[in-house]
Amino acid sequence: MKKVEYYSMLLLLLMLIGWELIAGPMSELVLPAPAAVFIELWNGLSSGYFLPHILRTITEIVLGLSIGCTMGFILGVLMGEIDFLRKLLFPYVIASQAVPKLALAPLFILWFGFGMTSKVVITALICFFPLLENTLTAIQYTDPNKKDLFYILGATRLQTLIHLKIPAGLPAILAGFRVSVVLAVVGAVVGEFIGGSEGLGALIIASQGMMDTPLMFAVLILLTLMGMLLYLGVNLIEGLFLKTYMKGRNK
Amino acid sequence: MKKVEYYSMLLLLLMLIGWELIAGPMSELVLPAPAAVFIELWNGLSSGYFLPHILRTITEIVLGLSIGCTMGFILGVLMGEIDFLRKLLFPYVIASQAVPKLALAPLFILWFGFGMTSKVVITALICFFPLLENTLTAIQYTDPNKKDLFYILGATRLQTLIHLKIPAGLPAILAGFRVSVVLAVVGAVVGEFIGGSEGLGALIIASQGMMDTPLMFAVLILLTLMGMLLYLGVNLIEGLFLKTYMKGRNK
Amino acid sequence: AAKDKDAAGSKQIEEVKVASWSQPITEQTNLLAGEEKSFYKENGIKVNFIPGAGGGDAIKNILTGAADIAFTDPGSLYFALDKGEKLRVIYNIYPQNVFNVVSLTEKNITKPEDLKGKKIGVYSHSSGTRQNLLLLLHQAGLSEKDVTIVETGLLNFAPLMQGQVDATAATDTGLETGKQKGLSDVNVIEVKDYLNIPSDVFVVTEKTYQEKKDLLISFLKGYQQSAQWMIDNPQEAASLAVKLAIDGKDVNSNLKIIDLRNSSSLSSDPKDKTLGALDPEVLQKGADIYQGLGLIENKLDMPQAVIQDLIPKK
Amino acid sequence: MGFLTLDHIYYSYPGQGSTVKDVTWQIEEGEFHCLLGKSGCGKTTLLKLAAGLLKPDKGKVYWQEVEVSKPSSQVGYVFQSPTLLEWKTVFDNILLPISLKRKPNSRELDYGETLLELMGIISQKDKYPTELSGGQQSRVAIARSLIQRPSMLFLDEPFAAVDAITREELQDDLLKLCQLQKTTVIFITHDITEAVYLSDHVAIMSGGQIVHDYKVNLPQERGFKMRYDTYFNELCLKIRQSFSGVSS
Amino acid sequence: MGFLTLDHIYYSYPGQGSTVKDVTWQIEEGEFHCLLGKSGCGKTTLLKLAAGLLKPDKGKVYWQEVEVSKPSSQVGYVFQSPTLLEWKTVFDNILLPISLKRKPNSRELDYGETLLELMGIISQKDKYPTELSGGQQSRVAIARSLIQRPSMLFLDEPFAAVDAITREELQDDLLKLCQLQKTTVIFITHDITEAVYLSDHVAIMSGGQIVHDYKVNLPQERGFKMRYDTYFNELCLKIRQSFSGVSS
Ligand SMILES: Nc1ncnc2c1ncn2[C@@H]1O[C@H](COP(=O)(O)OP(=O)(O)OP(=O)(O)O)[C@@H](O)[C@H]1O
Ligand SMILES: Nc1ncnc2c1ncn2[C@@H]1O[C@H](COP(=O)(O)OP(=O)(O)OP(=O)(O)O)[C@@H](O)[C@H]1O
Ligand SMILES: [Mg+2]
Ligand SMILES: [Mg+2]
Repeated sequence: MKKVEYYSMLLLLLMLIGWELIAGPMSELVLPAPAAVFIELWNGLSSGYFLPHILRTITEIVLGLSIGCTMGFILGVLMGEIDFLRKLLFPYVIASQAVPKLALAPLFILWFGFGMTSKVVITALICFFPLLENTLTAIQYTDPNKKDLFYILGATRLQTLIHLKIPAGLPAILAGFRVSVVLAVVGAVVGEFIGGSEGLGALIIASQGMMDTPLMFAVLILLTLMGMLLYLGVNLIEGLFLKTYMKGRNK
Repeated sequence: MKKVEYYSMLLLLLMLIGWELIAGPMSELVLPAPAAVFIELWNGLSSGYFLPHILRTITEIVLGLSIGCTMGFILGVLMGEIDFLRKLLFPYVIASQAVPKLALAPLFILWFGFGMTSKVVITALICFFPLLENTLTAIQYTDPNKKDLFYILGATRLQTLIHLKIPAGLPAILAGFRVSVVLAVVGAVVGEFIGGSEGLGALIIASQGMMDTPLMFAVLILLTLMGMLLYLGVNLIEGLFLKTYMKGRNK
Repeated sequence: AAKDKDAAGSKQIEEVKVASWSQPITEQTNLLAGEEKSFYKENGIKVNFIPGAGGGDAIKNILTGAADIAFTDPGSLYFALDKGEKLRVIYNIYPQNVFNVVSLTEKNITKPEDLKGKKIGVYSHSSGTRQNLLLLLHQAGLSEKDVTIVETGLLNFAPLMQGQVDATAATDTGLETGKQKGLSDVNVIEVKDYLNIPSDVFVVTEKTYQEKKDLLISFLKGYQQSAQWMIDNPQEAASLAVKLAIDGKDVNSNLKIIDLRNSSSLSSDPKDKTLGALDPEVLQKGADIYQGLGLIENKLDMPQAVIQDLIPKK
Repeated sequence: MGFLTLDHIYYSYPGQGSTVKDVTWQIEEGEFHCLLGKSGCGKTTLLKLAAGLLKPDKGKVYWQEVEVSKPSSQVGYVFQSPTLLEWKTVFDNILLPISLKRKPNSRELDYGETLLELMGIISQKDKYPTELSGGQQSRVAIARSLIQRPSMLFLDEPFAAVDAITREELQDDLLKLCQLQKTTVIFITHDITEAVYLSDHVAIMSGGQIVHDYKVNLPQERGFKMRYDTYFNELCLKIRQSFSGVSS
Repeated sequence: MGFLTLDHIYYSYPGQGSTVKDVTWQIEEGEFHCLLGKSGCGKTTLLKLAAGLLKPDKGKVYWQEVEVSKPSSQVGYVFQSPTLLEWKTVFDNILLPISLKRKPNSRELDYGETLLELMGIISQKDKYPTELSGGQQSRVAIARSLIQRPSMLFLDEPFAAVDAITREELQDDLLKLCQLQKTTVIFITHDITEAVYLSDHVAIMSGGQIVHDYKVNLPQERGFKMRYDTYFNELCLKIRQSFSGVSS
C-alpha cells in the first residue's frame, strides 16, 4: 500500500516534470506550464470563481447519471430478458450512441431548452450505453445450473432476475457502471459545449474563446478529479456490496 | 425470427411517421422531413459524394479501434494482473477519459499532425476505456477453483492468463468491445470535428455551415448504419467463438 | 505536366503552411485553388492548408510551429497579443466587418439599442459572433449584462425561427445561406455600420516574420493575385469550389458566398485599391474597445504589430 | 394412476442419441424410490424429466393426474452439484425458497435452524458457501430442499460427498422426516446398501431404461441392526448382480 | 526423511479457528495413503497443504527433502469438484497439463485416449464438460491428473460420483497404474472399504488432526475376492469403530 503511494507520487512528479519540459519552450497559449495551471486552479478555487461551475456540472452529472444509468440498467435487463425486445430496439440504441450529440444541438435546445435539462439529457444519453450493454451481457450468461434451481423453486421471471441474474452479474454490471460514470463527466461537458453559460464545459469554451489556456487546463484538471472521485465512489460501493465475491479472489 | 423482423419494420415505420409528423410544421433548418433526408442520402450515395468521406471515416475507425482496443486490452490485462499497476495508472486512465478531446485540439494537431493520425489517436483514446475496464474486471473475477487448478499445474502467470482468465472472461470482455466499437464511431467523428477536411465528421460541420440539415441527417444515418454494422460484426465474432458458452444458455 | 514539374523543380517550390480558422470552405476557394490555378506556383510556393475549429486554433497552430501563417480574426489576435505573444499582422483578408445581428421583423429590432433585455444567440462563446455582438452592444452603450447571450451552435437560425431567441449574431454568408433555407422577413443590424474592424487577417509570429520574410512576400503576392482572380472570375471560382471546398455542393450558393466575400475583400476606402491593405488605426480602435469591455487586460500597441510593407503594391 | 406417473417418456439431448428411452414409472404417494445405475446411464436426466425441469420429447409426465408443464413449488430438488448462491450466507441459502416469495416468518426461521442442526452444519450458519467443505455444501443443498416441507422430493446423489458415519445419521434423519411428512421421494444413489436401507422400491436403470424395479420388504421403522439382516444383504447382493449383469 | 513430509503443520482460514492442527505425516515413495474423516474435519485443507496449494501458518512441508514453496509439475491433483474448463472439449481438458507447455505429441495423444478408455468415457471424447453427467465429469478430472504420469497423486474423493461397479473397476485400474509407475498417492475417500482395498496406510482425521494411522497388511496384488477376506473386513470394522469413537 505504502509502496504504491510512493511510486504514485514519483510517477506524478515525473509527469509534472515531463509536462514542464514539454511546455517550457512552448507558448502558454498552447500548453501552459504546470505552475501556471496550478496557480490558476488555486486562484479559481480560493476566489470561489470555479464553485458555481463545479456545482452546476456536478448537478448535471448526478442527474444525468441517475437517469442514464437507471434507463440503461432497466433497458439492459429488459433487452437481456426478452430476445424480441433486444432485436427490436438495438438499432435505436446504437443510433443514440453513434450520432454525435454535438450535431443535434438545435434539436436538444428546441426540445429541452437552453437550461440544464438539455445537458442532463445529453449526459444521460452518453452514459446509459455501457451500463446497458454490460447488464444485457451479464444477465445472459447466468450459470444454467442456478437457473435450473430457480426454475424448480417456481421463481417467477422477476424473482429470478432480482435474486439470481442481477446479483450473479453484479461484477460485470459494475464494470459497466464505472465506464458510465467516467463517460458522464464527458457527457456533461459536451452538453455544456452546446449553449451553456455555466458549468465547466462552458468555462472550457469561454477560456478557449479568450485563449486563456491555463484556465482551460485548470478546468481539465478539475474534470479529471471529478472523474476519479466518481470512479473511486463506485469502487467503494463495490467493496461494500461485493465482499463475498472478493473473498475467493486473493490467494 | 420472422416475427421480430415484422415488428421491427413496423416500429421503423412508426418512427418514420412520428418523425414526419414532428418535422412537418417545423422548418427544414431544424428538423428535415424523412423524405428530404432519404433523397439526400440516396443522391449522396449514388453520386459518390459520400464515398471518400465514408472511406476516410471507416479507415479512421478501423485504425483507431485496432489501436485503442489493443491498448485497452493489454492495459486491462496488465492492470488486472498487477494490483500495483492498477493503482498507479488509474488516475491517468481516468484523466484520458474525463478530459474532452475537443479541448486539446491544438496539442493533437501539434503532436500528430492535422492528417489522419490525430483522428486515429482520438478514436483510439475514446474507445480504449470500455475494453480496459471490462477486461480488468473480467480478469479479476476468475473462478478461484480454476485458478487453483492452474496453480497446481505449475502454469505461469502468462499461461494462466491465456488459457484461463481471458477465455473465462470472454463474454464480459466482448461486452466491453461492443461498447468500444460503438464509441469508436463517435470518436472518429469528434476527431474530424477538430479541423478535419474529410470524413463524415467534417461533413457534419460543413453541412452545419451550409445549414444543410438534410445533408447532416443523411450523414447521421450513415453513422448509425456504421455503428450497427460494427456491433453486428462483434456479435458475429461472439457467435463463432463462444458457441460453447452459448450451449447452456437457452432452455 | 512533366515539364511543369521540372520548371517547378528548378524554381524550388517552397511549402507554406496556412492554418485556417475553419475547414476548407467555399469562401476560401482562392486559397485552396493552388493545384488548379497558378497564383502560388508562379511565386514559387505551394500552399498547405491546415484546417481548424476557430481563430484561436489557427493562432495556436502557428505558435506551435505546425503552421507558418494564421488565417484568423482580430479577436483571437487581440487575445494572443494580450497574453504577450509576439505576433505580426501582415495582410488584411477582409477589411469589411461581415458580422451582423439578425432578428425577425416582428420583433422590431432595428438598432443596437433595441437589443436591450433580449435573448441573443451566438455560434459559441468562443466565436467571432459573440465578440462582435459585444462590440455592437458597446457602441450602443450596452454591455453583456443587459442581454442574455446563449450558444446556439452553427445552425443558429433554427432557434431564431423557432422563437427561442429574439435575435442571433451571424455573418453575412450565414445570413445568405439562411435566406436560401427559407429565412425571410428579417431585420439586420450590420456591425460594420457601427465599427468596421476587419473580419479576418493573416497573422505570423515574430520569428516567422524575421526568418521567412521572402517566403511571406511570395505568399502574399500569390494570395493577392488569387483574391483578384476570384473578384474577376466569381463564376469559375464557384465551380472550382464544388471540388475544393467541403461545403461547395451547390454552384449557385457558392457564387453568392463568393460574391459576398469578394465585396468584403475590398477596402471601404475608395482611395486605397490595394487588396490586403491594413489600417492600424481601426485595429487599434478595436483593441481599445476589447480592453474597455474587459475582454483583454493590457493596452495593445497595434501599429507596432502591423506590418504594412509585405503587402505587394500594384 | 399414481401420485407421479411417467408415461412412455423419451428424451435426447440436442445432437445426441436417446438418453432416456421409453421409461414408464409409477410412484405412489408417500413412497420412497431409489434409482440406481451406472454413471452416465441417464439417472439425472430422468429425474429432471420427472421434476419437469426437462420436457420429454415423447410421452407425458403426470403429477397427481395433471400433466406437468412446469415445476410445482410443492417440490424439493437436490441437484447433483450443490448449486448454492455464493453471495448469500448458508442460512440465507437455506431460506431462499421462502424468501423468494416473502419474508420468512419466525416459524420458518426456526425450522431452518432445526434443519441445519439435523444436517450437522449449524455452526456454519453464517458462513458463505465458498467457505464450506464439499460435504457441508451438499448438506446445505439438502436443507434447502426440505425447508418448504415439500410433498415430493427429488434427490440426486445427495450424500455422495458425506462420510460414512454422517451419512448413516442423515439417512435416518431423512427417513424420519419423510415418514412424518408423508413425503414422496425419488432418490438417486450409487450406494446399493443405502438404496435398500432407505427405499420401498429400488429401480435399476441402464442405457436410458428402467430395467429392474425391486420392491423392498422391510419394516417401515429402519435401524442400524437391519443392515446385518439376511434379507437385507441378500437383496443387496441380488441388486448388485442384476446390476453387473446389466453392465456386461 | 520421507518422500513427502508434513512437519507440525497448522492452518486456519482467515477469521476462523485452526482447521488443521499440528499434523505431522510422513509418506514414503510409492506408498498409497488413504485419508478418512468426517465431513468438514479438514481433509481437503490438509491435502491442499500437502500439495503446496495452501501455505501452512506454522510448520513445514518437505517434498523429497526440499521445502515446498510452490506446486511441482510432477504432481497430479483431483479436486473435490471436477473443475473442468467449459470451453474445451473433454479431450482438450485432459491434455491441458501438457498443452499449457507445448503441443502434445502423438505419444501423449495416444496416452490420453488410453486414459479415456480406462475411465470408460472414450465415447465422450469430443463433448464439452457441460454435456457430461456428474460421474463422467469426475472421471475426466481423474484422467487429467494422470496424463503427465506424475510421481505423486493427490486425489480428493475422486470416485464419489461414480457407481459401485464402475468404481471397483476404476479402483483396480488406478492401483495397477500406480504400481506400474511407482506413484505415491494420497487419496481422500468416505468409503472405508475403498480405503482398505486401495491403500497401504489408512489415516483417520478428526478435528484437524490425524488421530489414527493404520497399516494395511494385504498382498500388493488386490482382487475382488479380497473384499470377502476376514482380515479385510475386520480392519474395516476396526476403522469404522475408531471412526465413530472419534466422532462422539
Ligand atoms: N475457504 C474457506 N474459508 C473458511 N473456512 C473454510 C474454507 N474452506 C473450508 N473451510 C472450513 O474448514 C473446515 C475443513 O474444511 P475441508 O474442506 O478441509 O473439510 P473436508 O474434510 O474436506 O470435508 P468434506 O469431506 O466435506 O469435503 C470446514 O469446517 C470448513 O467449513
Ligand atoms: N447437457 C447435455 N448435453 C448433452 N448430453 C448430455 C447432457 N447432459 C448429460 N448428457 C449425456 O447424457 C447421458 C446421461 O446423463 P445423466 O447426467 O443423466 O447421467 P447419470 O446417470 O446421472 O450419470 P452420473 O451417475 O454420472 O451422474 C450421459 O451420457 C451424458 O453424457
Ligand atoms: Mg447424475
Ligand atoms: Mg473435502
